[in-house]
Amino acid sequence: MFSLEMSKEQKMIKDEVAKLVKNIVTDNANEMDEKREIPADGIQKAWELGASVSMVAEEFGGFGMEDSPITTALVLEELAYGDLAFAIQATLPSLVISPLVAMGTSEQQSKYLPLLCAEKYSAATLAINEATFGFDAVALDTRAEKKNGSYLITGEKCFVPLAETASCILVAAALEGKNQLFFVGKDNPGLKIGEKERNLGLNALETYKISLENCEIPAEDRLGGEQGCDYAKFLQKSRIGMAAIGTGLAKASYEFAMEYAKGRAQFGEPIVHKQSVAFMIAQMAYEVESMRLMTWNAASKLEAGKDAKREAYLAKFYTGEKTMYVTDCGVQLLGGHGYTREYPVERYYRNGRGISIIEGMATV
Amino acid sequence: MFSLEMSKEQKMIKDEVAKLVKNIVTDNANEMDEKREIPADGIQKAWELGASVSMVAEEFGGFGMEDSPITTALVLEELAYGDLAFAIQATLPSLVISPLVAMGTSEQQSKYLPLLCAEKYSAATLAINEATFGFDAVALDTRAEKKNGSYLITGEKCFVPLAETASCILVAAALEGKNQLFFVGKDNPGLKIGEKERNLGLNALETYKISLENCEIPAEDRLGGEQGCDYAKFLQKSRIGMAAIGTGLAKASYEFAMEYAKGRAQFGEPIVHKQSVAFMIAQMAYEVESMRLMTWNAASKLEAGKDAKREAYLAKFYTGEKTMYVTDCGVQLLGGHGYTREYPVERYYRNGRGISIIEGMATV
Amino acid sequence: MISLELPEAVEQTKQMMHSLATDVFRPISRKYDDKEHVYPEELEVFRGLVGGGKQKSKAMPENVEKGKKDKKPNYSNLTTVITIEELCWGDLGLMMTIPGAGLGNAAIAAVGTPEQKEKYGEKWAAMAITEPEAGSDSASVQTTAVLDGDEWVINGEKIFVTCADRCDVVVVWANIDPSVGKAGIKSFVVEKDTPGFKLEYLEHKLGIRASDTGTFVLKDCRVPRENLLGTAEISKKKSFGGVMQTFDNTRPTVAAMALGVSRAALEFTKEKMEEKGLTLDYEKSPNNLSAMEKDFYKMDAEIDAMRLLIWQAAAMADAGIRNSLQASMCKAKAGKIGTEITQKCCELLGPMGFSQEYLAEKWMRDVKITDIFEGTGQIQHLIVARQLLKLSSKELR
Amino acid sequence: MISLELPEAVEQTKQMMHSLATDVFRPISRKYDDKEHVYPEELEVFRGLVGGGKQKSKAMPENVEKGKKDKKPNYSNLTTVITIEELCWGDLGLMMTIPGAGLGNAAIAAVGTPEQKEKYGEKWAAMAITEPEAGSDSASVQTTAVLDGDEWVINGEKIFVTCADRCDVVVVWANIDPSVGKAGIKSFVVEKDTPGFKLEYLEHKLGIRASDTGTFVLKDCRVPRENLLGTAEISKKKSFGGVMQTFDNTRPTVAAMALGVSRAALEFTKEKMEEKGLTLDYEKSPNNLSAMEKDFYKMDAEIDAMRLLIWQAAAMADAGIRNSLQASMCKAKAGKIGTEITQKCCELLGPMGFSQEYLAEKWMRDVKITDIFEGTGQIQHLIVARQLLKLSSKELR
Repeated sequence: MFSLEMSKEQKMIKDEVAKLVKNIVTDNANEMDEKREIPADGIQKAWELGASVSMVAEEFGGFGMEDSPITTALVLEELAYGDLAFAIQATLPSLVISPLVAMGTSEQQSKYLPLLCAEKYSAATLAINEATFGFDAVALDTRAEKKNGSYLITGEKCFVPLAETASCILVAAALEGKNQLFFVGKDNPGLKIGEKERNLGLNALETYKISLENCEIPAEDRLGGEQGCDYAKFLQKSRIGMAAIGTGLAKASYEFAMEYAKGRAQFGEPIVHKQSVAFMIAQMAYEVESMRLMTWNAASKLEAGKDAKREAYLAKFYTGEKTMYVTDCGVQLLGGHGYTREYPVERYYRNGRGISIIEGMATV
Repeated sequence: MFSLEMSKEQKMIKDEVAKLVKNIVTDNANEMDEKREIPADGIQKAWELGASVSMVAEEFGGFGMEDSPITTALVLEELAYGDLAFAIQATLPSLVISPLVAMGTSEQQSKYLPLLCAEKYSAATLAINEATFGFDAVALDTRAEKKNGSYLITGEKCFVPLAETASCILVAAALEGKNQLFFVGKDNPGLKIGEKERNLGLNALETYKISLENCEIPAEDRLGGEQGCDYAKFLQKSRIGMAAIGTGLAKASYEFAMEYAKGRAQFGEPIVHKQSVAFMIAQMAYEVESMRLMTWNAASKLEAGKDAKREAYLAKFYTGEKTMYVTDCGVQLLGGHGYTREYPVERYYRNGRGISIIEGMATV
Repeated sequence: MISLELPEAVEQTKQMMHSLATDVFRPISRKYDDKEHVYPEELEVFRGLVGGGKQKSKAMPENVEKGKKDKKPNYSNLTTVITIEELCWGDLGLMMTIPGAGLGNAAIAAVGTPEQKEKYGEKWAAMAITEPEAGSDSASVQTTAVLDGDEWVINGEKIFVTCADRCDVVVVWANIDPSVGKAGIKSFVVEKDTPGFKLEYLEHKLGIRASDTGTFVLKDCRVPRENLLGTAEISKKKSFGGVMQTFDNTRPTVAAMALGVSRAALEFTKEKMEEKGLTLDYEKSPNNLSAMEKDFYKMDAEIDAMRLLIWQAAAMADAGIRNSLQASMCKAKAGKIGTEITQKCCELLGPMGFSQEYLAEKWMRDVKITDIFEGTGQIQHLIVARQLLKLSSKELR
Repeated sequence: MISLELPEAVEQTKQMMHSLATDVFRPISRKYDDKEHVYPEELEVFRGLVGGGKQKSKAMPENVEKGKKDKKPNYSNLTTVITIEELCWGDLGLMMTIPGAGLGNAAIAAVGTPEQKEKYGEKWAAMAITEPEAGSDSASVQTTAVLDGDEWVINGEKIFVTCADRCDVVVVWANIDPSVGKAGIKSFVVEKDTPGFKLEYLEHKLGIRASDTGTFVLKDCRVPRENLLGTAEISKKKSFGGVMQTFDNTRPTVAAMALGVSRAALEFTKEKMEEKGLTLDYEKSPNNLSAMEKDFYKMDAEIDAMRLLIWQAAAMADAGIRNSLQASMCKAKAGKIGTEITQKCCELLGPMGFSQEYLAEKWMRDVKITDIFEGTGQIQHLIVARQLLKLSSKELR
């Protein structure tokens, strides 16, 4: 079937998220960014909508709904349209929940899901990025090796959101040349939570460096147990997630800048009467459309039970470049005002660079 | 010294070439392209200006002038401004003369220069391009090996201008991992002149495939003799040459399209009153300026006796991309008319792709 | 529910068109690039088969007008753009000269009376809009038609008429009342042998040389009263809008042309890359790729983006939703990016991208027309912006 | 004779400036990005040393006006843009807040009377042009100055004033006769403690946080009659043009800022590439490079192109040739491309390009201002096009 129209259910979910964003995110995003903090009650409200847990079985505390990558993409876009940091933090547990549901052993699911799917938001996080030049999510420097029935992990990770408060960290490491995911408990003596990072953007999102040195993990904490997990599949989903939040962010910049431009005059004429301004807006518009369609296209593949390797890769690649392009235009359209932190396009510009650089901050 | 102003002599030479171009090239370029032929008398007139031979010593038939890469760049730009095929064919002998003067043994100079620097234009050509995917002028597939005091060359070359009529062919081949140049006589039984090529652009320039199979070359026909030649230096000069002709071509497209646009109205208004048209013209203008300055910058290094490896490389790379960009804009500005062969922008578009693709068609 | 999986039937059409493109178009692609102005007889097999009068009308389903949805999903526009992508993957110039599938046929099918459809449905009908001083400005038609007894007397000059030499009839745009401006523009079916109707000359073009493009001069050319397409009544609101509506539906097809041609170039480049041992596995960070691979992925992504924008415009038309914005969006993007892709492919192919031994250079010439005809990229951006900003054509010129 | 070799003296200045940038700016670059609105005391060493009143005047040599050449080559503009490139390689925000080197100082040096130069030459002078509703439209100054006895009474609001908090005096643009339009625009030296002159607030900015930017409100602010810079006479032809002339000379310096910052980003990226074993030898075909290398060469070439356009504009000013076209060309290109380079470098650096542990992210924030202030990239393209096409600002708006 080919259709670009949302189902009633999708529309309802999207609208609900949009309402939340409008009520508690949009107008507070600047303050969150300046104060480098997201109020817990906002996160809790988003959590209660169930974005991270809807597809988890009811026995584990989820809603038992069908897993729909497209619906999740709609939710992520909407959240990121409000604020990228908020979107990431609100859905952060899904970075653990989603692979756990898809690829965890039943023991792992029974052990972790009830904790993660509680009524109260409880941070769980993913450690995948590494602060090395040429970092590649498929060529990890962090290594795991099997020794005496457990795994020893060694490596440095950066950009681990909420590492300090998260109840557990899913760590990506290469095991015999194959990338795998491991649950690392916060009390593991081989794990060291490093300094809190300061970044170009996403200021409201606390991120940390962590280091693992011969960090010993019991065999049962390798995601998927003995046979491990399908890391490539995990990447597909997280790449689509990144594409979805990139779309939301770009849309926010596009819409704000367009509305601003409409009301702005210069040389005695509305600036939108100038082709250079109008064409920029047209281009931003169809790039946002393109980004969303690329995201949907990849998510649709997954939803149809097909492989989405190509589509997910291209969606992240494309949205990564275009988010930067669109958010740059957003600042440009506001001119000097766009350069100040009084207007959100400034924040969008900083956050805009993140989509291509960072891996695994959202998943469908 | 830093100056962007031509000396009186440079100005005079440039003006003289411009006059020739205006008189015999500009208005005939379309016909030459359609008929796939450049009239010999036009080439002869250009030859008599001495672009290829001015720096050759008088004893060998040259003008004995100082070798000035910048002056040569000025001449090449001006010729290519008229027509790219004409520019290449008119200065083709310099692809042999220039390395011969710079790096040939005195025997080689005595043997070849008088023939090449005669009063009548006599084609000599260079075989450097290869019709393989991933062709690279520094990683040649054509090989030379030393055997019994001579060299055996084997390989296929494409885009060899005037191979059929040229008195001699300078062939680039890798000898023990080092690129070298060899004089190959037209009567060499190991040389086979292949079919005449048909290309995207440069239709007026006859080009050929040639193949060499264990083509035996006497030791004395290796450029520079036993110790060979500095192929990297040769590339520097030819890359600057390519950049210079790219500049001329782009300038032709820019100027024609701008003049056309000035006289064109649509929706009851001159199209140049539209920002989209005007901005395109502005961008074409500063890219042509940039290309010329990059060319001069590299040529200036050579003229000061310095190494120009970086500058020559970047000049060709840059002009290659921007020539395509500018000539594409040229067609776009003329719209449907630009798509017909009635206007020169059509030819510029086809020729425009050549600068980045082809190596060694001009030299300073 | 959102799903981008193609329905089985559409998928089958796609494959069939791809086979046609491979088996019929590709083998003669170079031949008719060389033989400009020679009619490709091999295309006779297509007469009445693809895009003929009746089928072409699917591209403009009536429910677009009605504004209400049928229960059963309608994929006719989607099928059309997919058909065009595949055929243009074969050859754009040849696709444009499929006998009986001219733009004029589409116009007759869209607004002709039953009698007109009956009479001209099987004829090859070209469309003559553009005039020497107008370019993309289709509203400034200077050609006039004056009713004299039972005949319209048409005077004017028309340039850039596709299939000018090969067609049987030409749908000519002319103004029946210049005093009311563009509201007076109507279209007329003019048969080729009508006195006063002369094919002045054929263009020599950069690309799509298999398709003949010509200039017509109409000098006191008389056509029967009933040859006016649609109604002679002048309505300021509808008339010109109705004429322009045709373009809302043709813009995605032009975008699909750009898509088909540029995809051909990219696939050829990919073949060559793979022959050289570069495997494209959609895995490594773009920072860790070779330059060729990264360039490839960039273009591959753009190809997908173009296609999805086109499909979106088509799906909206199929669903009876007005798609003028999306139609211009996809053409704005595809015309420009499609052209850039073919240029980049030639660059990556090196000397193979400059030689006529391969088709890459031809694709670079062919595709350029898609950023020009049926409204240049600049015009498309204007249309998009006007709609987004709710500005009139006077406010945003 | 054409030669692009830098004269020895210029080369020495360049090296000295590079050392200053390395030794003084870089070590405190992050510090004052964090401490927005805190004055970088470390810069006191520069007071009177670089770009001060007298030196800055070199940027606008009098021979530009005279239109005839000196015998001895003059490299003052060239030296200025090179100085700025090097210092901005160090830190753009810090460069902009070198004490005593404000835009106002340049204005006083350019058009001040000897008495004014004497009185204000040693003071740190900011420049207040932009108004809330004007943006790049410097001609639409709403602030008024009315002569009342021996004092000008100024009323208005000025935004985006650089060094607003730190400066001693501000050169304020105001109109003395709005009925004649922009010909009435004059500039006035306003001392910081003048009653009715209030620094309303300081901006929080994306980048260049070391430089303070503020809004001033002038409410019945009275300044002595002699504080008007230049002549109070209104000449339709000259006055505003004279004011705008200042921009012909500042545009290449803004372009040089973009160049310095983006070069810093590119050099840092190069270091990291080389640490990873990627050698840049300017040899292989761009088709045979890694994606990083190709991206690098592209940027490297663009950096050269930017620099050469800037040098061209400067050299023309040095030679007494009007360079308004070239000044806008180099800014149009440098503002846009410089910004794109820093963005691309962050992308290539991966997580290192997102972290504040390194300066790359800061450069991406800093450089963006160069495509905005002193006329956005869009304005620059307009200026270039108007000159090329010989169109008035009414014809090409």
